[in-house]
Amino acid sequence: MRIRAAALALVALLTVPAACTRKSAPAGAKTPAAAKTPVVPPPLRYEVRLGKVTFTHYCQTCHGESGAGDGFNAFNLDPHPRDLSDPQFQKKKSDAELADAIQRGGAGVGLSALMPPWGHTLSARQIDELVLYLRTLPALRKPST
Amino acid sequence: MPLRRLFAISSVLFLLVLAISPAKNALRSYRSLQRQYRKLASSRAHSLKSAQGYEARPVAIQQIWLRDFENRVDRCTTCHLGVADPLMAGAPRPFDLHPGTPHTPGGFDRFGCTSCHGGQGLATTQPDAHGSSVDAGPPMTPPVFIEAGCGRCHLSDSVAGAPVLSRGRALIARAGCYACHAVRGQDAFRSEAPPLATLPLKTGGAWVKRWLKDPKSVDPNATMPNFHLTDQAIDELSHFLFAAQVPKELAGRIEAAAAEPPGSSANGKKLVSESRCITCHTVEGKGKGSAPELSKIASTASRGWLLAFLREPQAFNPRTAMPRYHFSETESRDVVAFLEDEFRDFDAPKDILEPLRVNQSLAENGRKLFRLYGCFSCHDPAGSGSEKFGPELDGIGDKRAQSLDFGRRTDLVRALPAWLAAKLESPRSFADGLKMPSYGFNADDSRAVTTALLALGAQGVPDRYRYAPPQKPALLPGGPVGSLIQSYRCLSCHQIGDRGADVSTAPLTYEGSKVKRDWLVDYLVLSYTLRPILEERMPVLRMPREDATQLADALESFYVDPSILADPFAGRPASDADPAEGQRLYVGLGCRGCHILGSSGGYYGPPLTEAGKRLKPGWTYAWLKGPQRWRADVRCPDYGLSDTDALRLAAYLETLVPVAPSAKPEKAARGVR
Amino acid sequence: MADWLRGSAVYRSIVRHGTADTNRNRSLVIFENLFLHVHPVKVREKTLRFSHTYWLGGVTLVSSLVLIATGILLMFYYHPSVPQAYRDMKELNYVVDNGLFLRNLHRWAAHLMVFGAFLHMLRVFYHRAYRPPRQFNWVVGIILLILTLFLSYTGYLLPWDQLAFWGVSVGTNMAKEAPLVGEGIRFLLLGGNVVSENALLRFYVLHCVVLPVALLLFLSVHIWRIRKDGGVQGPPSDVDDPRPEESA
Amino acid sequence: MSEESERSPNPGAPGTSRRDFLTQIGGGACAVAGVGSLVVTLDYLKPKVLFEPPTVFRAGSAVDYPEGTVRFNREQRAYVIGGGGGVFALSAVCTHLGCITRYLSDEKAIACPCHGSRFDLEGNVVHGPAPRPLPWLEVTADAAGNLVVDSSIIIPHGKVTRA
Amino acid sequence: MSPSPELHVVESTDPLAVPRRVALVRPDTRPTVRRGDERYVMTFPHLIVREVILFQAVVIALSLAAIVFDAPLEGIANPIETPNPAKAPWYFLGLQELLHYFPPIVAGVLLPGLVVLLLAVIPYARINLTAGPLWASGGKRTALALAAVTAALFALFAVFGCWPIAVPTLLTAAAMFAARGGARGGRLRRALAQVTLPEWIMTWFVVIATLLTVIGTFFRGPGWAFVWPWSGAI
Repeated sequence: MRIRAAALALVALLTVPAACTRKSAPAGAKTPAAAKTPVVPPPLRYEVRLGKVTFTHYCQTCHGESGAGDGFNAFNLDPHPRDLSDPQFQKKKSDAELADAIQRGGAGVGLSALMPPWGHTLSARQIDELVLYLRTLPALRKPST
Repeated sequence: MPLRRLFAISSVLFLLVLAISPAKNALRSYRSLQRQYRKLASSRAHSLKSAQGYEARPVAIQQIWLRDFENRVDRCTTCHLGVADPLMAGAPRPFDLHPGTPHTPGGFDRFGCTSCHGGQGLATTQPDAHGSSVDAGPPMTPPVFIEAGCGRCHLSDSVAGAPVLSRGRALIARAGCYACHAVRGQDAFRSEAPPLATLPLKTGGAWVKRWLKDPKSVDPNATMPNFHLTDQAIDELSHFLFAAQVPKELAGRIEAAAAEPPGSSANGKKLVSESRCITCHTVEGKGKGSAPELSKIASTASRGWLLAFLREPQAFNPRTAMPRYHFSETESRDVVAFLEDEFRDFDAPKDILEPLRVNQSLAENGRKLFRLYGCFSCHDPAGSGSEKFGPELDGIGDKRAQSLDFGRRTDLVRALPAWLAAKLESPRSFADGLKMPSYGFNADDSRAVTTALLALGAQGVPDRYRYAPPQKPALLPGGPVGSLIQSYRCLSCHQIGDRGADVSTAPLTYEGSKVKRDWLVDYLVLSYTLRPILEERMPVLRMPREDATQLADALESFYVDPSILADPFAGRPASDADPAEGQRLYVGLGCRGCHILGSSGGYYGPPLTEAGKRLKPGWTYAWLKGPQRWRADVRCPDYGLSDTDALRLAAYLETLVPVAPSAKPEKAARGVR
Repeated sequence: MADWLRGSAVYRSIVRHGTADTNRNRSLVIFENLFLHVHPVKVREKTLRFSHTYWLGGVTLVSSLVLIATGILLMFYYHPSVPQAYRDMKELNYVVDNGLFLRNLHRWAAHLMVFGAFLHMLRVFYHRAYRPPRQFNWVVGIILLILTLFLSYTGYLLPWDQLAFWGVSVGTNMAKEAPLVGEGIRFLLLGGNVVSENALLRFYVLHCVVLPVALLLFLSVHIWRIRKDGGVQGPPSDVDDPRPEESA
Repeated sequence: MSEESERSPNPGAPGTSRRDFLTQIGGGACAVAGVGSLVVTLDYLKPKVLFEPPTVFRAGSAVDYPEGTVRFNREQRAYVIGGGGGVFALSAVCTHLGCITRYLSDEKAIACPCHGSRFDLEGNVVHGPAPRPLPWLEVTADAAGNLVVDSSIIIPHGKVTRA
Repeated sequence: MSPSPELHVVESTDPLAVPRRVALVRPDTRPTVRRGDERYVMTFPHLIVREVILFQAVVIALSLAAIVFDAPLEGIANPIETPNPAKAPWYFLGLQELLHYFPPIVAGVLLPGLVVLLLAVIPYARINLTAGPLWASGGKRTALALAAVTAALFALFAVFGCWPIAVPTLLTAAAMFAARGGARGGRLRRALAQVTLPEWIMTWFVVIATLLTVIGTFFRGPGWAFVWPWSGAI
């Protein structure tokens, strides 16, 4: 008799959490998915991906991961690195101007010399890819603000 | 039916049926695509003449014939007509311009299409060319694995511009796949796994059983995979391992060390932090290194073993990356005392280090299991003979899906990448009796490894297409200098030529041309932080001064680069090169953005406060003329300086000597955090 | 137009009789034509019935004609050398206009010919058409059957794909088991000990020259004998049919 | 089909025209099928892709061809010659019967081994059975002086390319 | 053949032949006796047009097959990678199936050689020429011999485990016994009763050959193991 009672209790114990999980699982599965969707950035084109690699390697230390000018080396720099994800700034500058600034550096375009010229380090194609990537930065910025 | 009517009907049918094939042929899809392309391109053309040129193009099969590249024929351009035409940038799919890569658009006539993308170049129908139909030729490589194509020709471990492939190759090497699987060019591979001879004196039966159950749960840095052993198999293997004969000499050392009096934990803490163990080891997950996790080391290894190991690691594992620290007897006792006090698994059972009492019959079964699972491949490679334990991996990238054994995995897509990914994720799920262990790769790792595997083609590409970066000769002297380099394991972090690991940013190949000898001696005796942002720092090896001098002399005389001038100023005093102008350049170029000089400057490059004491002017000059020549991915930009300017800067840096050569190490020694 | 054509000297030098509207001209059609000449001018009406022969010999013959025509065309694009042979299959498939159709036609016609020859043999057996005076033609038929099998088998290797290679490997290994001569035959057939480029060339020559010539030779004998032995032979109830006269 | 109609074809019988019509349809269809097969066969025999060496080849840089340099390109059967203040290319195929000529460096002449024709370095016939001079091939040079020869285009004699 | 063969006198049984004729024939020649007014037709167009239609029909059928089904083409031959199963062309699969049961010398050489030889001698064997129904001559001895041969053959094939031959052997023998005395039975049995011994043997052979070929083609998977055709392992 006692054995049977124990078995019943055991069965009850096992079924209760099972029932709970069955109920909660779909709901739980739904919410993170719904929350996630806007965060996932759109897949980048091949050239843009290459640009991103270049950005991460050479620019991120000062301009920061999102281009906001908050790289870990930025606090040393005066003037502060440019916020590249600023839509206003992006609107103002043409692709050629951006490429020129990368190529000749701050000093070359009459700005701070702390932005070095990359024309001897990066190929013209890499710079073009970089510009393409820079153009995607404002879009990436939105969800965080 | 009257004969004549039958004849008429059958003749007409005959005509109709015979006409089907020519009709089908006339309606092949590439023809209409080419007509569409003509229309699209001529509408996009900038001039009437070029539009007419497009209109006049005949409808015909296009092909790229690469006689010297495996006699490849790629007809992809029959439909993908705009791949090399800048006019077609952004056009709809089959007609769009190929994205720019190192080999495109300039290299179509050298590389074709299938060399990177796979698929069947000979085909002129989409399902067959893309390999999407069941019994078509080889399928295209899915875009996520596209770097597999790079790996067919680029044979080096690390391929610039192919990060996934490079990572995959590194993971394969680290996981020790080559120990069991033969791969062309990897015959010399040896796993770093330790020999197991001293195991009975190192640890206890409970620990070994835990480890065999799942190495990664014991140490997240473990390279040993999970063999999914049954409890009985674990038991038998443990008995086999504890039945091993410990070499007398080592056993003596361990026992003697165990008998030594305990040291001072406080001093040990200081020493550990100075020694920068976390350059290689992690402590509770902190640190970038991949050497064993230290936070529970005292519950892994006995005190005697730890002490003996610390004093001469290479005696225990000749392939270990661990350098020999020249701690004094007392100091090493202090270090171990600290480890015993702090780095202990307090949840572990008391008897975790109790040796196992060996049962001979279980041990005998264990010996069979040791062979059965190929444990010898990593732990005792000498005993494995020349035969590799697992099937060879050469050509796996060209395996056709039909020839793969999917076994029970009916859930998988019948394609090679899916098969490989599933093999890596749960190798035993295909059939019973499989032996391959699982490595716990995450999705990214698995993708990288799959990419590297897909790069292993059945045949090597022709020599003309094979590319390995030029081999940098590695000068490894024998004699006393060689044994110093060996015992300090310089190659665990530094590169010499192409040998050694890439942990340090300072390869030793031309170190003699780069730094001044006297500085180097001091640095070797008591190293300090050069680059504040790096976590991997030169450990304080407690090197005796005579060792340091000997090493510095050897570097000074052997490890030089002839293209670095010993004296860039051509015999004149450095001040002639106008260091004041150099200082102005230093400011004008914005060097301070990255380099610390005195009390200000960026936090990125190495500090230049005492550049004059450290660096040889010839090196400074050579570096300024093109940093990327010395380290391809260095972030220091190439300013395109003229010779004069570079010389001026070098002269300026030569003037930077520390005012008061005070002891820096206190500030730098941050060691374990 | 048609009348003018028929009236021209050239047409009349080729077709030496008038339109087939009289029995004389109909006879002339048979007399004057090399290829129709194997037929008698008149045939027994009974032999035209489907159940008489099921047209199985005819089906086999037509398949062989289709095979010869398509085979010659395929030879234009085929190189019997090792990587190229397989690639030529792909070329037929993807580049050559109607190439795949011809290859398919060749393949299915080959199967039909083997199948048709088997059925034809069975039909002849059950109709007891092997009886004298047809016993010789029966033997010729058996030879033709074997030739057909060999033709089909040698052609099997030519695409040089996995199916071909292993089919032939398995087949030649069966031949190896013959006592005394087996090894030798296999060595001769393959031009070596393994299926290699030599084997491909040998199979090619056998398939395209030696066996077709032999087949045509025996086929001529076979068809000529049918005529000489009194036309096609039907089911056993016809056993006692009279021997037809050659001409009415 | 009855026995009588076969023996005495009767032009006035009602079945005749229909039978002729059927015969014509059958015969016509066969004829169309025959002619069509012939056309399709001819189309089949026409190769759709070619595996021939390209007629355009790179001949190095103009600086490699000082006055009097003669280089023979075996695969393209052409000489690339520095002369006349620039570079030009000559076909190496003898205009007589198509043998491949040889350049005799000590005599500064091009000779055909088959029937003894001789040409000077501009391709003109010096003597021998050759009826015409060796044709000149188109040479183009880009800004950097890299030469490209197209052996499928024949240009008039004397049109030297200057880099 | 003996130089002076014995002559038999045979009466023509044809009731239409008036007056009755007597023909002298040798036992190995078939009497061809005119049976009366056979209907003859002109070869052209009757036979020729039929032949053309036959040609067209075969070409139409083949063309349709060629359009609908592509000839198989697998990967390029790879001497290292044996597909599993490695199969010969379909007309050899019966042989390959035999190889599965018998030693190679028997299955690869002896049996096929024997079959070809038997086929070739068919028209020269007396039993084929006389061609009487199997049970024509009473038959106790025939029945005994038949049972003995069947038992022997069945035992032989059963020893080798070759059921695709052993079972049809039994079935054929059963059919043969069923034909015994069938002259008074239904239509089927009457027809069976007319079947001669060579025809029984040929039928037996055809059934076996077909069965072996079908098994080899459709029922053999990796390792020449028996599989169902719909399991997708062929």
